[in-house]
Amino acid sequence: MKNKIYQSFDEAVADVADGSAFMAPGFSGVGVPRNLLAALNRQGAKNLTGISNNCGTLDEKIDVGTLIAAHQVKKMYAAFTSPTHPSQISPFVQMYNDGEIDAETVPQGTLAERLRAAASGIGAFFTPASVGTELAEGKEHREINGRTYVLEFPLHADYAFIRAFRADTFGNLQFRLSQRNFNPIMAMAARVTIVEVEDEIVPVGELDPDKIHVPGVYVNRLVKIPPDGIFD
Amino acid sequence: MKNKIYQSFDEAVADVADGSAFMAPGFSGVGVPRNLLAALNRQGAKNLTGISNNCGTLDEKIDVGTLIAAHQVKKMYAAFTSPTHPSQISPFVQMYNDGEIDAETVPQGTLAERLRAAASGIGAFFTPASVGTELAEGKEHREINGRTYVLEFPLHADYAFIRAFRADTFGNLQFRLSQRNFNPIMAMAARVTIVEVEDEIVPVGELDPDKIHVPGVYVNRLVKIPPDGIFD
Amino acid sequence: MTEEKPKLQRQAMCDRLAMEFQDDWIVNLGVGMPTLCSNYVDPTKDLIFHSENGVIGYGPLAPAGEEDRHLVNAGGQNVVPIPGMAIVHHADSFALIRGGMVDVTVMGAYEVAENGDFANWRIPNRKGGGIGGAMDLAACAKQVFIALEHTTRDGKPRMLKRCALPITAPGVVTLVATDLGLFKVTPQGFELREHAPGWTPEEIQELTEATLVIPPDLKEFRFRD
Amino acid sequence: MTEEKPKLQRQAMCDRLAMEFQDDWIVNLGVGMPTLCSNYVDPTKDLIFHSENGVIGYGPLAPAGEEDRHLVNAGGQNVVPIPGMAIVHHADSFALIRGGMVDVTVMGAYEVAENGDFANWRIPNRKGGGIGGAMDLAACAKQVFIALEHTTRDGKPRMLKRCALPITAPGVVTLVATDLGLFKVTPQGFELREHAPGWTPEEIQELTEATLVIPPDLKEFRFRD
Repeated sequence: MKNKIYQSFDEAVADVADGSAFMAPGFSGVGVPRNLLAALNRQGAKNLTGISNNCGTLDEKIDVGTLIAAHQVKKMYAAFTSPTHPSQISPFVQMYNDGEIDAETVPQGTLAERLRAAASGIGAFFTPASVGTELAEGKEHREINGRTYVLEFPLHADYAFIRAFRADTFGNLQFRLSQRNFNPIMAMAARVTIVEVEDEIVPVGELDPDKIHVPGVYVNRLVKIPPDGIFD
Repeated sequence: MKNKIYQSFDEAVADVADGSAFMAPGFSGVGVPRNLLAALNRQGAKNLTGISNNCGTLDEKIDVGTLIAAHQVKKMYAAFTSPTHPSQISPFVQMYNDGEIDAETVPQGTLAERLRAAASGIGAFFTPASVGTELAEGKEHREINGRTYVLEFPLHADYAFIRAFRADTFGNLQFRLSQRNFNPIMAMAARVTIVEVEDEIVPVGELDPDKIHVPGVYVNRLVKIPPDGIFD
Repeated sequence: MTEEKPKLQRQAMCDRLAMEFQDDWIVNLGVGMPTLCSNYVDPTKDLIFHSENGVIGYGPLAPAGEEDRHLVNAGGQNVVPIPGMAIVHHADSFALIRGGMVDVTVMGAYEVAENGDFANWRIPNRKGGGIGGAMDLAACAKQVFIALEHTTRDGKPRMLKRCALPITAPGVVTLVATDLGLFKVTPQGFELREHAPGWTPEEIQELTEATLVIPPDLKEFRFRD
Repeated sequence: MTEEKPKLQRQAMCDRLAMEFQDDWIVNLGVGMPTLCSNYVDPTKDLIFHSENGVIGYGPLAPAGEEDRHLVNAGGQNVVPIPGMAIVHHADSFALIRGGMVDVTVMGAYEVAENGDFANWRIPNRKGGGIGGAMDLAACAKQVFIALEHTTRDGKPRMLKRCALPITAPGVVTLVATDLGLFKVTPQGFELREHAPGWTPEEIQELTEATLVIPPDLKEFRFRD
């Protein structure tokens, strides 16, 4: 069996090239691969395209916003491309308003489905979300059985950075509660999937095959989070 | 909490009307809801539309073929509409050749994805499977990023008959190994989902929320299989 | 002046919407004010709270000190699990939403229009927007309830003939609670079902751009028992 | 007559295809003859066997008496779990297939053509077909290997210029093992890479409709050690 275990986050992200596209999961701060994003920040790759639910928060925690603030990202695909409160001016918002970064606003369910389509070899799909709104302008519309849909396309990426609760050495993954969020579909959609593991990396065979959220075939690299790196 | 537990299979399928569409999972005889199909056979509903991987086997076991042999089904959607061995003449094959039943041959992955689309509110999707073959004739084709796809539409049904390993009283379901197959996507796609449970129906709260294959919100009726009804 | 008359509190507005929830409904509560709906509990009804992040059947907010850092609702608040809770991933969570399983979504808004349009994601003169899951929910939930202040801070109406801001979904709103009353969206426009205590239909109309339908059976706003 | 000369056994044909599997490949074996590929084990290579019904990483056939009735491969044979096995549902299983994760699928066929087409799902003059997951696999696996008898029972060639039967996928076959040898599909057509012992290229050509490319480095068929 190929060894997927890396000793450090830095080693695990060392090959991320300038211009790569990456996926970063997390929802309301839970399930964010903060250690891998910190390593990517140290690594310094530039002109990245990011796919994430939001574009970073205002707290001090490391997230996709850390990479944006460091000018490593040229474009974001996200469900939140402006703050939920107008008073919040994140580095992303500032840079977006100044034209220093590009962004596409994607409804959250469409974002999830575009990732799932990428993972699933689906060329495109018709969704009812956003019909009749500004976000559907210019997109192909179709009426199917009396309902109007817009056509949406998959979102692929070179890398997915994943935060799992538990893994086995083959890369089978388990998540805890709402930590799951975008993690499984991003892990399945990206070309290279790199995982930081909170609790344990157990020997292959110890996870019940009926209780695996991401099959190990989708996982390329695993790093155990040290005790001081486990925070949401 | 609404009581979802029915005391008999007959009671659980009593309201299936003539002309209904139903989904019946199972793959190679595993995960087939044999008790519910037997009850539907006794119940006698006619002019049914069936969605299933195959159209019945030649063995004596109850499956969708039992309903077909009893002339309860007018149309099948299936990945196998002829036997894998030409010598096998099932009731379906005989009736199909005689024009007594209609059928649409659907590649298995397209079948699964059409069910998943029905469950997911997707209006249609482009898949690469079947391109260049007879089964793609007459379908809309499109080239996306240099690859050719055909457009496929969701498959809805009134009822899904499901075989689960374990459930809680709210209807959260767990499956064992390859019993899972089409069961979860059919359970999520049909309007009314009726489940036969092999092992146990445990009190709500006893299943780990991270280890549920079908959330109970999708499940309408549960019947515990008596000891003599558990066979694959 | 009308401005000095007491208006309805946010909790009362959300209580009132929550009274419309029916037994066994799957309910999705938007970030902010709508989460107050979960504070109204009718013991005769079982509700299933769904959150976009894949939590199906969560319970009340977690008491301080008892938070599970892995369990949050759509607003990022720690909630407690209740028996029967199930977790799915984001694609499956929106499969449930688009699949039409959500009976009602309650959202805040900047504006709502008499044709059932509403706007809650984009502020003018600002690039981008905070759409989150609102478009999926608005387009696919069986009903959309809106909770919003009747006017902006500087007194401009939010209950409009047509939305001025980019909308979240067209023609989907069925019920609106403001701090001045409860409004049903009908083919004839906003019907004032219940008015805040001390407020006449004429006073409410004065703060509303759309023309209100005032039914003969207009009632006073219903508070929790 | 050529008919009397010994041809290759099915196990030898499948062994030969299995020798081409590379370390860490995800392998999908079709029903029937291709399942014999799993009898060839190269201890220097880790293979992951995937089955359409959502089993990722299954092991050998279960010994009699040790079958788990809930664990079958695509052919309905009871297999044993191996460490690291994971189960997914049918939609996720085909997501994996269409997503391009399968490195090779090995299938049986009625016919295979020099342009990489093959036919394995529909018999003429019979309504319907037994397509199963073959079209998804054929269209999306990185490579398609075919194992088939070189001729029909009445001696008609199966290695054709163009398929006569309805095809399963166009232009996807990369390698073919028959009971007369091993053939690579190239832009120039079928290249005979290895011939069965005792069979000359001319004899094989005689039983082949397509014109074979005979390379200078033609070898004798390689059997397992």
